Amino acid sequence: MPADTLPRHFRSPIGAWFAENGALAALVVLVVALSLLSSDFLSVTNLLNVGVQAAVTAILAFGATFVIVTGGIDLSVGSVAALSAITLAWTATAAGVPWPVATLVSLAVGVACGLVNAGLIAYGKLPPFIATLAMLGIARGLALVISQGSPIPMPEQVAHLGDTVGYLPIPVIVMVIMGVIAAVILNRTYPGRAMYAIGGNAEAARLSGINVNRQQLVTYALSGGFAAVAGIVLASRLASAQPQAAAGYELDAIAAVVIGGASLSGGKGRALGTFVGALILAVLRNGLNLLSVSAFWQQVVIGVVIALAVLVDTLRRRGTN
Amino acid sequence: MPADTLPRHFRSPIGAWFAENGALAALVVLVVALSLLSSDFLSVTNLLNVGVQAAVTAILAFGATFVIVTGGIDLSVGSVAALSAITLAWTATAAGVPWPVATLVSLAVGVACGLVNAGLIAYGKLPPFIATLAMLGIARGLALVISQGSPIPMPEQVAHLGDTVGYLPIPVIVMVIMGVIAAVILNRTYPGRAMYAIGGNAEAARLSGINVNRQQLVTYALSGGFAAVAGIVLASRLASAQPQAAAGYELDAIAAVVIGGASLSGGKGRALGTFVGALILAVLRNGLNLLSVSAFWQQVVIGVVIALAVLVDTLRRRGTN
Amino acid sequence: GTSGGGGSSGDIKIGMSVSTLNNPYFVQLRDGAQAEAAKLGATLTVTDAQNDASQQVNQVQNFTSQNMKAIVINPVDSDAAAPAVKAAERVKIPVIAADRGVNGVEVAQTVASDNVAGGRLAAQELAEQLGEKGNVVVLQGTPGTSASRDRGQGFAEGIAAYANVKIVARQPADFDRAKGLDVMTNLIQSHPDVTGVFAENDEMALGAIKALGGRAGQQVKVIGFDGTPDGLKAVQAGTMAATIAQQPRLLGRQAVDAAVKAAKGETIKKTVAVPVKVATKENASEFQMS
Amino acid sequence: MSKEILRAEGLRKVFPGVVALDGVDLRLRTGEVHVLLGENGAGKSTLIKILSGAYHPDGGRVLMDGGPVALRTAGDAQRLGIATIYQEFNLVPQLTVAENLSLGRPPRRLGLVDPKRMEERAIRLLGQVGVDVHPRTPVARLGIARMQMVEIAKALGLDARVLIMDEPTAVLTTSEVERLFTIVRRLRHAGVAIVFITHHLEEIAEIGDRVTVLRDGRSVAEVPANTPQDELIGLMVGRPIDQQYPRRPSARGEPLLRVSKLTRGGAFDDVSFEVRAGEVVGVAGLVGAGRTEVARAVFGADHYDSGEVRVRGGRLPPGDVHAAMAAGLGLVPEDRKGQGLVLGASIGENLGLVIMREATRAGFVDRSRVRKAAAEVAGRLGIRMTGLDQEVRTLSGGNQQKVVIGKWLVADAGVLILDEPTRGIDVGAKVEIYQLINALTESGHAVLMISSDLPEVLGMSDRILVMARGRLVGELPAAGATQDDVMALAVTEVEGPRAR
Ligand SMILES: Nc1ncnc2c1ncn2[C@@H]1O[C@H](COP(=O)(O)OP(=O)(O)OP(=O)(O)O)[C@@H](O)[C@H]1O
Ligand SMILES: Nc1ncnc2c1ncn2[C@@H]1O[C@H](COP(=O)(O)OP(=O)(O)OP(=O)(O)O)[C@@H](O)[C@H]1O
Ligand SMILES: O[C@@H]1[C@H](O)[C@H](O)CO[C@H]1O
Ligand SMILES: [Mg+2]
Ligand SMILES: [Mg+2]
Repeated sequence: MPADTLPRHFRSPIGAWFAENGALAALVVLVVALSLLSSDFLSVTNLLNVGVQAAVTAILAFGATFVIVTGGIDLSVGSVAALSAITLAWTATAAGVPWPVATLVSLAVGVACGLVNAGLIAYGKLPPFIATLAMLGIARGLALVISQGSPIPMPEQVAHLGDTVGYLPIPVIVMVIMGVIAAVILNRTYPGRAMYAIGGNAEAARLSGINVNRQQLVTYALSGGFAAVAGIVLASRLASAQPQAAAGYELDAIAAVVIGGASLSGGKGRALGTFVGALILAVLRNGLNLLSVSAFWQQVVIGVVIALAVLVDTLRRRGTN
Repeated sequence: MPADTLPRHFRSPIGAWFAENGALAALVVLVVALSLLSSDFLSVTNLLNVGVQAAVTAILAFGATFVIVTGGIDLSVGSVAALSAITLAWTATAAGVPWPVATLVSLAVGVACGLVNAGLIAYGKLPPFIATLAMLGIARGLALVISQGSPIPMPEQVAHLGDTVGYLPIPVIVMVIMGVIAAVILNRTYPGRAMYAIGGNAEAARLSGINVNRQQLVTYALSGGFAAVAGIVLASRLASAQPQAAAGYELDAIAAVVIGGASLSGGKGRALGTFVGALILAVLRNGLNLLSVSAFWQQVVIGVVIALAVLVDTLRRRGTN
Repeated sequence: GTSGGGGSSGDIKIGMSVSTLNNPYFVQLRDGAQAEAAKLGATLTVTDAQNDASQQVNQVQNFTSQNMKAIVINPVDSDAAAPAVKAAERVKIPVIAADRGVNGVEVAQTVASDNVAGGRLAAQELAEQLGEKGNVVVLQGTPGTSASRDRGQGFAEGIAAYANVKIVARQPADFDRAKGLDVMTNLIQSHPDVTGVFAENDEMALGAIKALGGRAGQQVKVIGFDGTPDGLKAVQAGTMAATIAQQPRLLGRQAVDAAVKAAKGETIKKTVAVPVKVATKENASEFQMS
Repeated sequence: MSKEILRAEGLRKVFPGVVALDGVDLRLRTGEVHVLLGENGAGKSTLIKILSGAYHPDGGRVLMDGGPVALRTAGDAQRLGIATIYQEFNLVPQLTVAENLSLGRPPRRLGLVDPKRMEERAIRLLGQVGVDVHPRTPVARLGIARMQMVEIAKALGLDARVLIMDEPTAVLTTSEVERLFTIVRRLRHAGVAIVFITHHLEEIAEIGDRVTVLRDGRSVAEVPANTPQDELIGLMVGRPIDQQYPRRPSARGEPLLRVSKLTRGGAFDDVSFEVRAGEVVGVAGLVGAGRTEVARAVFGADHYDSGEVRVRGGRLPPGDVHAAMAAGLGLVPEDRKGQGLVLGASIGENLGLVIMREATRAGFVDRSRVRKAAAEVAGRLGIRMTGLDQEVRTLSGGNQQKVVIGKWLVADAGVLILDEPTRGIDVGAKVEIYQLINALTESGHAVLMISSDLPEVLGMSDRILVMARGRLVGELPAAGATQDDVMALAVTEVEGPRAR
């Protein structure tokens, strides 16, 4: 096949990578702008801070990527994160369970929440929005019930997850590991490939022998499990599990996925894009703090920059096509 | 044409109505259950209270219905409601503009926010989730900036919108009027029909000569306008425009639309269904208060009932088909 | 409905709408209220307005449908609570305002700690601990809430008296511990010379202390607000320099006590000021009892 | 001679990686049926999308009545009197037939949409095309053939001067094609200029006046419609095709698929048949006879009430696609866009979908194995593409169909159910697919072929089953059977589960 009939982006792998990760351009612009505006921004410490601050959103967003790739949505991730963390802290503290067991229980709770979501969606035929909105309330309520509304200290051994190893903050390490896991699942495993097929055309996927219901169970369970990890990381950073932790984070997580190039109608999305999306949000918040933007204006600026970031991407894409 | 080739639901209009408004069954069950559980529930006063309590969500949700029918989403409605109310109160109070003008300005602000959303979506090709998430921050931020973070008293004449006429609370009247307007727009106007076409198959709509971009402008402008009305009603009930008003209401509004039978993938949805959806949410909150369910458990119960309500609907539908 | 009046409080139904239970401070307020109701033998129904003024109006409306004999309202917003209170008083149900006042209507009693005064106290205490000079960062609560507004205002007024204490940054962390941690981490980058922090509640203060690590209580003095159990623990540990303790349990007790009296038709004082007190390492243990 | 109404000059259209049109001319006269002929991917649909305002050309121009026109939107074209029936359906499934027929131009009274007049218009248009559907039926409930008739009715409703039809007959059965041709003749008589795309060569002489042949994005000839088929084929594919239906019967073996008394209320009743190794069994019938329903039920895509399906003697659990696939069944569905393809995914991914599970070890998909299998099949089918990574969405219709069939070649299904397998496929490619069917049966596979293309059923089957109203009404040996024999059975008046 003659080379000149090839779409341009097939030619160079780096070009392809950039073309498919348009959010990256926005991130680069943002980083350059902030480096110029604030002398404090471009230090190793600050960049590591940004990494730490991105970690929880990014981990939630990796989980949300699975769901969004299938064309679903998971509004419950913030609440599930809080419930998982509270479960860990409570079983380890009040129930006196050894911390490794408590951690497993906590992860199991996250996965269980995901399975309930998926059950309602796959077998109850509830729209994902409704099933996970219900879970948003249920998980948050349970977190409050278990904790009686008060923070519970995290077991010390787990709270080390909030520390640093040498210079590297552990939340950043966990984020990278979860990102790699997400990327491998999406790209290389059967459930991952099935997610794309289901999101692209669920009926065609079913007629190709994919058990759509079962794969949805896997998808939402993963989302719940990732939320649990995010919740544990968050609580470790604070050394305390808060019933109200991560409230509203679902919108940030979904935004990160969409900024990263996924489509809410399914079939598209990548772990790397999501990572970039989460970084954009974290860089933005960090930058506004460094620049001492007033509280009232911050929300305006964040809104404008999110819109611009994605606009840069869509315009660039239109330009090359 | 022989009658027996007609799909079953064409035969009886009442059956058709019930079949298409499945949420109604859930609402009826809920009302019966609450009447049995609480002697305070089924009084005229309480039912009017429920009406008042549903009003703001319902009006927001009517606006959201337009957007969801086109397959879009509007996360900004809560913030836009707050911004519009603050604008009204501020122009009437601080800027000394006569209240009717202030009201028009406030509605214009709502519509303008919608137009910006639509502009970003139609011309900037932003996903609606991102465009309206950006607007969520921008409108909220502007409300804070204008009000300097403090509530502003509503002009007295407008605040009467929070009163009652005889026994009838005005918010209920406004809700009904907005509902009728929404139903007429959706069923009987060109933009309304175009919304269904766009949501069902945007490409087909375009190829049938529908100016999709222009209709998106109309759609989001309506959503913004309805949000402004909701914001004014809300502020009137409180006699004060609050910069933080209606925060998080977007999820309630969307939930009402989806409970009412719309699909987030577009092409489906009715004003009546949305109304029922908003009532379900209001009845639920009211009932839990009357039953003195503990605050922490309330979120759990609300979640469970929302899931059940929609489950009743989908199972019923599966049973008849 | 229930029979009214009577000497016993056994059949007195009281409704209480709390602004939010997503904060330990209000959980304590509720606990105090419940303890007092149990002691007096009244039935107390608590609802959570989730920081939404209109949901609070709904809840007060619902209390009137339930024929509550008295209502305790812990306003989400002092201005926005007025219509709800009016509606209750129209049907002759006495309303007690707890923790925050209600503007524009007269309530049967206001049991409150003064947030503006608390802000001023925080300024004084911080200035003193800093030796009347230093660079201060303010962690603001959710923008637009009255608690944030009033405390910020009081603190600004108070700190103005100290020419050498400078506010170098004001950033919102939404009353949230995790946000307090992140925002403080960022502010340390741009203001490495910070020596004092005023956080508009203990949750954010605890986040800031995490961010400061070993510097908290040493080079940097952090002052919180509320006197939550975790906050007081930090004060005792020396990582938090002080917290403006509000004695929420006492507030809750007092409010229910007044509500029961009002329901019985007894006359009660228009205002009861529950003092806000500076809790420092020296006196912190006293507050944990309340 | 009638006058020229529309002219395209030197049209050029480039997609990323593909030059779809590279200098195309078209001259259209009033009162003519102008056939566009070309292989899959030759650029026919692209050309008409430019004429309908859906695409903007990268070069060249369009003239109407001698003057250049700007076709920026579909609305522009409609206002100029150009109506288009696209190859892919452009109906809104959630809306009713009546709504779809008035899409974008609902009748209004006092500014409000007038549902009564809308319904009247629908009844009138549906009457014109002679299809019995209730105007208030949601389009999603229609079978594909009825959808096509609704599309035709919708275009007629525009009262256009130029009517463009992109493969309207691909999904129609003989009787509907007849009805369509009657309408076309009437319009031609009324002076409407018609552009007609088809891969059924016999239709050209029957309905056409002139033919423009496209090859690789260029217009290579303009010839009268009565040009002999061989010559047309030569112009189109650049080589002759000896035999259009090259069926080579193979040795019959064991029954591989055995369906007994399959019944689902309202859809089909008491359907029993078997397909043996080496056999091609054709299934004919009118549209709506229930063939698709039976095929889907056999494959486990839908449930059934009673009866059983056995593959190589083993009974299949109902409603279990995976079990059916594991037993060696494959289904090429009739609706490639809705059921056959993940349009947003690449060719490679679509082809690999059905073997993904097999190629999975410990949860990991062996992607190079999947890719190799996909590449092999793509090559065998001669799919016209830039590479395996091209999005299926951007393939021409016929090439998309090849991908759907290709999936099951990759899976090496022992019993292949083909529902309208050559819909929209050009003559050359059709023959390739027929050769493929031959190869399959020669290697002991069995094929069940549902087709509304009677010459195809007659030419490629060994036996023909005929369905009417959800019942199997007869069986014919293919040898010696004629179209009339099949039609006679297909219109049998039986008491079936589906009324017409
Ligand atoms: N949107 C698009 N993006 C990229 N390539 C496209 C797009 N649309 C069409 N093409 C390519 O343009 C060429 C012409 O396609 P077109 O659909 O016009 O063919 P056609 O003659 O209608 O074929 P068929 O008979 O199969 O319908 C094909 O190679 C096709 O893959
Ligand atoms: N006469 C009818 N009665 C009820 N439903 C019908 C009828 N005709 C078509 N349908 C519906 O249309 C869909 C399929 O339509 P289609 O015209 O393809 O029929 P079919 O059953 O697939 O027949 P065939 O494949 O033989 O053409 C089915 O889902 C069926 O519900
Ligand atoms: O008064 C309260 C508390 O101080 C709390 O910490 C945050 O919300 C405020 O409204
Ligand atoms: Mg084509
Ligand atoms: Mg069929």
